[in-house]
Amino acid sequence: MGIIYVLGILIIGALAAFFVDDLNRKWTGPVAMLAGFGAAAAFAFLPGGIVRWRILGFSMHWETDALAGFFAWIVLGLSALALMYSVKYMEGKARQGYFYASFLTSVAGMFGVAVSKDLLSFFIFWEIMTWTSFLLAIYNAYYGVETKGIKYIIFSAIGAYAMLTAIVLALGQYHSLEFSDLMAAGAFRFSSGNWYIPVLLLLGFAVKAAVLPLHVWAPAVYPKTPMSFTAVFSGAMSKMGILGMLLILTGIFRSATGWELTLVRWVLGWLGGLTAAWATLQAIRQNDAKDLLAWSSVAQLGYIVTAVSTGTRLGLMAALYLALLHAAFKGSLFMVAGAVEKQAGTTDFRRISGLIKRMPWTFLTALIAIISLAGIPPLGGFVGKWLLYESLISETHAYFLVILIFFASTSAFLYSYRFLFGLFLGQEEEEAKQITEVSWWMLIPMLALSAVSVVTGMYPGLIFRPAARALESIGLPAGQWDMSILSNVWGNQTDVFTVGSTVGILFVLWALFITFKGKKNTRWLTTKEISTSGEIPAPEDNCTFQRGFFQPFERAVGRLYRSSMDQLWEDIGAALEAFFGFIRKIYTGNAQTYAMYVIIFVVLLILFRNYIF
Amino acid sequence: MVVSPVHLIAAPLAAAFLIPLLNKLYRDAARVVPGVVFLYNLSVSWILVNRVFRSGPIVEVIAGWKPPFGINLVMTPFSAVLVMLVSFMAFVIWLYGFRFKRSLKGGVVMYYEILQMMMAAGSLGIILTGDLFNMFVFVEITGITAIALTAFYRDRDGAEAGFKYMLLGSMASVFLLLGILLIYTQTGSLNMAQIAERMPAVATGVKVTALIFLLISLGTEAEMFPLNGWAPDAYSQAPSPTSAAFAAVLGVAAIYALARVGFTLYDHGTVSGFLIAMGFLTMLFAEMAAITQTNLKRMLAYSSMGQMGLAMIAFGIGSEAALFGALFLIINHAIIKSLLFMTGSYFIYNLNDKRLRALNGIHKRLPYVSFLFALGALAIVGFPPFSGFWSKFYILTAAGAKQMMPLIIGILAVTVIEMTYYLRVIGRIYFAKEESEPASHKPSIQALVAMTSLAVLIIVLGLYPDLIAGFLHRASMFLLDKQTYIQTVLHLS
Amino acid sequence: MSNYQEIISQYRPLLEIIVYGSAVALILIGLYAVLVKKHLVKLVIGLSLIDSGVNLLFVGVGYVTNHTAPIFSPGFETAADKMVDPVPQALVLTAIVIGFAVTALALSLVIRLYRHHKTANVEQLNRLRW
Amino acid sequence: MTGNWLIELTGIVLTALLAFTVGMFYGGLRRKVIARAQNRVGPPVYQNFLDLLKLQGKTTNVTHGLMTHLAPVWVLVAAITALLFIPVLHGGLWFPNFTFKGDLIFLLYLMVMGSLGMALGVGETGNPNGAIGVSRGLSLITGYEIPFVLSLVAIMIQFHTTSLTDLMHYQQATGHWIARENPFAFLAALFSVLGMFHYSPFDIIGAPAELASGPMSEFGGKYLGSLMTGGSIFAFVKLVLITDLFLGGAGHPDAYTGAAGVLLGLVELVIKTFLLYMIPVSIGIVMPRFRTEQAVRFFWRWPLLFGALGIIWAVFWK
Repeated sequence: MGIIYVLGILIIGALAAFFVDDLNRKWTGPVAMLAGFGAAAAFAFLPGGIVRWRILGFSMHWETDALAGFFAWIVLGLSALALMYSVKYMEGKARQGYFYASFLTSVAGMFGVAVSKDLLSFFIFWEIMTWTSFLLAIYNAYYGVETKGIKYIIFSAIGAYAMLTAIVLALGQYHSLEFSDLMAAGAFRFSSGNWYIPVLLLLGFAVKAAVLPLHVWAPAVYPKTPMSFTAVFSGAMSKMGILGMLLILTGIFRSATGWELTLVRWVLGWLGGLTAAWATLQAIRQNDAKDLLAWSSVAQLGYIVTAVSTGTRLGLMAALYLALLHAAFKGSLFMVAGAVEKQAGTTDFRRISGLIKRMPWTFLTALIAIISLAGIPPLGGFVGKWLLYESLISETHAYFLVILIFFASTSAFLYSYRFLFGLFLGQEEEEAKQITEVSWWMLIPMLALSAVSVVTGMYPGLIFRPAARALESIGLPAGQWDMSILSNVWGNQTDVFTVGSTVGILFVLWALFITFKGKKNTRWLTTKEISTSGEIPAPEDNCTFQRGFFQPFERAVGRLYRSSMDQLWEDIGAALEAFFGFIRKIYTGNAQTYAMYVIIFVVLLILFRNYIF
Repeated sequence: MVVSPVHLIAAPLAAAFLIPLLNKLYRDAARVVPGVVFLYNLSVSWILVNRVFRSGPIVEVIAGWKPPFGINLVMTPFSAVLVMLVSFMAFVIWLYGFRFKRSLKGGVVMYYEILQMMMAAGSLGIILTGDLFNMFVFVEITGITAIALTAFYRDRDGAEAGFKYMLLGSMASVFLLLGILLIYTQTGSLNMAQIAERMPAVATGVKVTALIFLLISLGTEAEMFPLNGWAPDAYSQAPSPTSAAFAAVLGVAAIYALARVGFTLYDHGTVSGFLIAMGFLTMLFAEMAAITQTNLKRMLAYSSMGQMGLAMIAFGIGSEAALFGALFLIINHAIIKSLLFMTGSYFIYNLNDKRLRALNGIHKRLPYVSFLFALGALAIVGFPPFSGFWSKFYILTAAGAKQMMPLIIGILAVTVIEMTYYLRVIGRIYFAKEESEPASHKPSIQALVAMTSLAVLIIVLGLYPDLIAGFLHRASMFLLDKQTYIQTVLHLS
Repeated sequence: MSNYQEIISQYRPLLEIIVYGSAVALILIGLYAVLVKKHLVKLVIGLSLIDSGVNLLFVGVGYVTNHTAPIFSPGFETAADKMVDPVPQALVLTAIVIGFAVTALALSLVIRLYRHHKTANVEQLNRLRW
Repeated sequence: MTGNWLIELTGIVLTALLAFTVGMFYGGLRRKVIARAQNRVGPPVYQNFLDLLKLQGKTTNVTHGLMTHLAPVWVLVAAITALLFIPVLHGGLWFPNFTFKGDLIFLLYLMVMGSLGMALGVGETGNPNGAIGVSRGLSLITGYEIPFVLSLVAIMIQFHTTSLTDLMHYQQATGHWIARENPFAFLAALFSVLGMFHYSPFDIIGAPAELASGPMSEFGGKYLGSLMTGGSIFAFVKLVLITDLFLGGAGHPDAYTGAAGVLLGLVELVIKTFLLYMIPVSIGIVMPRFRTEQAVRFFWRWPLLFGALGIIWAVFWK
C-alpha cells in the first residue's frame, strides 16, 4: 500500500499547497516540502506492495519492484530536495500555490510512471506529468509560451500520442495492457509482425528523452522553467523516457534474434550519439548558463540513450548509473543556476562574472557537479563514462559510435569550463559586490546532491547494487558488481577507490605544502590586479573574456553551426499554420457559398452513391 | 406520480406558452418558471431512466393510435441516457443564465427564456420520438428557435449569423422532407420501427438516395463537414448560455438523430465508412480552422465541430466499445464545452471583446473562472485524469480493435492541433501581460454553482468513470440491437 | 362522385406528370434563386418555392385513387382501409405552417440585415467568416 | 603486486623522482636543441633545475584566490596520479605501481584533470589573456584527443584489452611493437602527441608573443614552480605512455633480473622516450604557429583519417 500513500501524500500536498497559498503565502513552500519529504519517507519505510484495480474494464497494476524502486528514488529523492530548495528560491514570487500544486502533481505523475506495470496507467501518469510540467514551463512568463512552451507541449503530445496509438493497437491485438502479458506475447518485438507497436512506443519515449530530431523542446523549455523544477524536469522527468525504453526493449535484449538487437543498437545508439554530439556543440556556443545547462542535459541524455541501446551488462548498468548520477549533478547544476539567478538577477555570462568570492558554497557545488559531469576522475561521473565506453568497445563493438561519444564528451569540457568560468571566475563586477551567498535552505539540497557525486566516485557499488537488482527484476542479467572495482568483459579493471584515495592523499599533501610554504607573505589580490595589462584596470572596467568565448572552436566546427534543427521545425510549424490559414478560407462567410456546398455535396453523394454506401 | 416521456416535452412547451401570462402576474416569472420546469424535467427523466434501465424501453402512445399508426414516443436506454443529459444540461444552463441580462426588464428576457425552453423541448422531442414525422417537426422547432436565439442580439452580426443558419437550416429541412417522402413512398410508413422492419425489402437505389437526403439534413444539424458553415457564426453570435445549449442540447439531439437513422433505419454497415470519413474530415477542417482563430467564441465553435466529428467517427466505427466511447464523448462534450462557453463568456462579458488577445492575464481579475476554463480546456483535449480522456481513449480503443491505424494516427494528429490552441489560450489567460482595463462583472452565484457543478462532474467522471459506465454500456448495446427495438415498438399493437 | 373519379383516373398519367413535374420545377426554380440570386428577398422567395415544391410532391404522393378523406365519423368506423393515409397530409400541413414560420423569420432577419448593412446583397454579408 | 606498502611507497616516490628528473632534463634539452638549431648557444641543459630552484626560493608570493592557489596542486596531482597508473617499466618490482588498477580509458580521462584544474585557477585570476589561453587549450583538446582515442580504440579492439600492462606484455612476449602491428594507429597517436605537447605549431595556448604566455601569466614563485614540476612530470608521462603503447615499453624482467634489469630497462626507456620527444621538438623548430581553428581542423583531417584506418585495420587484422 506504500504506493497509495505516496501518491496520496503528494496529491494531498498539492491541494494543501494550493489552498494554503490563499491563507498564508509563507507556508506554501514548507507545506509542499513536507509533502515531498513525506512521500519519500513513505516510500522508504512502507512496503511498496502491489496495487491492482479496474477502471472501465481496464485493469491497472502498480507495483514497486526493484526497477520501479530505482526510478522512484530518483524521482522522489530529487523532488524532495528540489522542494526544499524551492522554499527559499520561490520566496517572494507570485502564484506559489499554482507552482507547488503543479510541482507535486507532476511528481505524483512521475512516481506513477515509475511504478506502473501496465501501459494504460503508464500513459495516464505520463500525461499527468506532461501537462503539469507544461503548466510549470509557462510559469515564468508568457513571452515564451507561443513558441517555447507550446513547442514543448506539441512535441510531448506527438510523443504521447504515438504511445497512445501503440497502446490501442496493442490492446486490439493482444487484449491486455499489462507489460508482462505483452512481453510474453512478444508485442514489443520488431519481428512480431506488429513492428509499429514498439516503434511508436519508442518514439514516445524518445521525445521525453530528447533524442535528436525531437529534442528541440528541451533547450527551449528548461531555461524558462523555474530552476527548482527544471532540476526535476531534466533530472527526473526525462529519465522516464529512459525507463520506458528499458521496459520496451527488455524483450529484445532478453531473447535477441540478431537483427533486432543490431537494429536497436544501430538506430537508437547512433541517434543517442548524434544527440550527444550535436547538443554538446550547441551547449558550447550558449551565452547563458541556463541555456548551456539545457543543452547539456540533452547531451547527457544522448549518452544514456546510447547506453540503453547496447542492451549489454555494462551498457545497461551505465544507463542506470548515468540516469541516477545525471539526476544528481544536473539537478544541483540547475539549482546553482537558480541560486545565481536569484542572487545576481541573471545567469547571462556576459553580464556577471567572478561570483566565487561572493558565493563560495554555490561554487563548490558547481565545481563538484561539473567535474562529475565532465567525467573526470575521481568523481562519480567518470564511472558512468567508463562503463559506457567499455560497453561500446568491448561488448557491442560500436567503434565509430564510441568515437562520436568521445568527441561529445571531450567537447563537453568546453562548456563545463565555460559554466564555471562564466558565472564564478573572471573579474568581479563592481555591482556584484553586494551579492551574498544563498540561504542554507538552498545550499543543503545542492550540497547533498553533490555528495552523491563524491561518494559514488569512491563507492559506485552503492548504485551498482540497486541497479543490478533493478535489471534483474526485468529479467536482464546483471551479474556481480563490486563496491569500487570496475571491470569489463575482458577482465580489465579500474579500481576507483584506489584512484580516489591516491588523488585525495596527494592533493591534500601538496595543498598543505603550497599553502604553508611562505604562508606569511602571501597576499591575496583582487581580480583587478593582473600583471600582464601593465596597469590595474579601473573599477568600472571589466576585462573578463566572455563574448565569443569559444570563437576559435566555432570557427573550426564551421558549417555545422549554421544548420539548425530548431529552425527546421519552426519552419514546418509556420508552414502548417499558413496552410491551416489557407484551409479555413473555405468558410467564406457567404451564405450562398455554404448553400452551394450543400448542393454540391448532395450531387456528389448521389453520383457516387454506389461507391460510398 | 405517474410520469411518462410526454411530460418531458409537454412541460417545457406548455410552460413556454404560459410564461407571457405568468409574467403578467409576477415580474420575474420568466426567470423562475423555466427552472421549475427543467427541475421537473430532470426528476421525470431520472425516474424514467431508472424505469428504462430496470424494465426495458418505454413506448408511449399518443392519442390512442397505436404504432405503427399515429405518433409515439420511444424511450430506449440509448435515448434515456441522452434525455437525462439534455435535461440536466438544460437545467444547468438555465441556472447559469438566471441573471442573464438582469439589467433588462421583462420582454427581452422572457423571449430568451421561451426560446431556450422551446429549444430544449424540441431537442428532447428529437431524442424521444418514434416516428419520422415528429422528428421533422421537432427538428424544425429546434431549428427555428435556434435561429431566433442566434439573432437574439439585434445587431448586424447576430442577424447575419441567423440568416446563414436560416438558409442552411431550411435547406436541411427540405432534404429531411424529401428523405421522409422517399422512405414513405417505399415503406408506406413513418414509424421508425416499421420502416426499419420493412427497409430490407426496399430497392437499394431509392434507399440510398433517401439515406443521402436524411444524412444531409441531419448532418447539417450535426455540423458535418461541408454543411457546417452556419455553425461557427451561430455559436459565436448567440448569447452565451445559448452557445452552451447549442453544444449541450442541440448537438446532442442532432447526433442522436444521425445515430438513429444510421443504426435503426439503416444498417450500420451502410453508413459506417461514410460516417468515419466525413467525421474525420469534419474534425480535421474544424480544428485546422480553429487553430488560426482570433475570436474566442469562434474558436470554441470550431472546436465543437471537431468534437462532433469525433462522435461521428465513433458512430461510424460502430462497435459496442465505439458507441460507448461516442456516448461518453457526447456527455463530455456537452459538459465540458458548456463549461468552456460559460466561462469564456464571462471573459467576454468582462472585456467587451471577443478577441483572444484580449484575454491576456485575465486570471488576475477572474481567478476562479479562469481556473475553470483551464480545467475545461485540459479536459476537452483529453488529458487524464479528466473525463475527456476516457471517451477519446475508448473511441481509439475501438478503432484499435479493428486495427485502423491510419484513423488513429489521424485522430491523434488532429488532437495535437486542438491541444495547441487550447493551451495557447491557457497560456494567455495565466501568463500574458494584461492589456485592457479591469471590469467588475463577477459571476453571479447561480452561474458559479452551475460552472462548479460541471467542473466537479468533469473531475468525478475522470477519476471514476465507472459511475456511468454501466448505463452507457447498456445504452450502446441497445443501439446496436435493432431487432429488439423493432419488436418492442411494434408488439404493442 | 363516380364521374369525377373516372375523369381523374382517365387522366391520371397526365395529372401525375403535371403534379410531379411542377413540384420538381418549383424545387429547381427555388434552388436557382437560392444559389444564384444575390438579393436577400429573392433568396427567401427561393426557399419558399422549394418548400412549396416539396409540399406539392408530398401531396401528390399521398393521394390514392378511390380513397376517402381520413375522417372517422359515425357510420364510417370500418372505412379505415378505404381512407388515404392521413400522415402525409398532416405532414404537409405541418410543413406548410413551419415553412410559413421560417419565411416570416427569414424576412424579419432580412429587414434587420438591411437596416444594419444598408444593402440586401448576400455577398456583402460576410463579416463573419473564416 | 606486493602487499608491502612500504615497498610500494618507495616505488611511488622513486618513480616520481625519476619522472621529475627526466622531465626536467628533457625540457632543458629542448631549449638547447632549439637554440642550436637557431644557431644560438642556448642555456645549459640543467637550466630548468636552476629556474625551479629560483622559483621555489622566492618568498614573496601573491595569489588571486583559492582556485588559483590550488591550480598548481591540481596539475601536479594529476601528473603524479597519471604516472602512478602507467607501468614505467614492464614487470619487475619497483615501477609498475598501480597499473593493474586502471586502464586506458581511465588514463585518458585522468590526463585531462590537470588541465581543467589549471584552467579553473587561471579563470579566477581575471586575466583576460589567461582565459583566452584556456579557451584555445580546450579547443585544442577536442582536436588532438579524437585521433588519439581513435588509435587507442584501434589497439583495444585489436588486442582485446584495455589494460596497458596487457599490451606491454603482448609486445614483450611476441617481440612485435604495436607500432608495427597497427601502423595507422601509431601514426594517429604521433600526430596527437604533437598536439599534446603544445609545442609549435600548436603552441597556441601560451602563445608567447600574443598572450604573454597566456594561462601561466599570473603565476609566480611557488605556484609557477609547482606548475613546472607538474608539467615536467606530465611530459614524461605522455612519452612513457606512447612508448608503452606503441614502442614495446621498456624493461625485460625475463631476460635480466634484479638491479641490472631495472637499470637496463631505464636506459631503454630513456632512449625511446628521448627519440619520441625529439619528434615534436624538431617539428616545433621548423613550423610557425597555427591559428586555433587551423590547429583543430588539422587534427580533424589526416590524423582522424589515420585513426579511422587504424580501426579498420584492427577489425580486419584479426
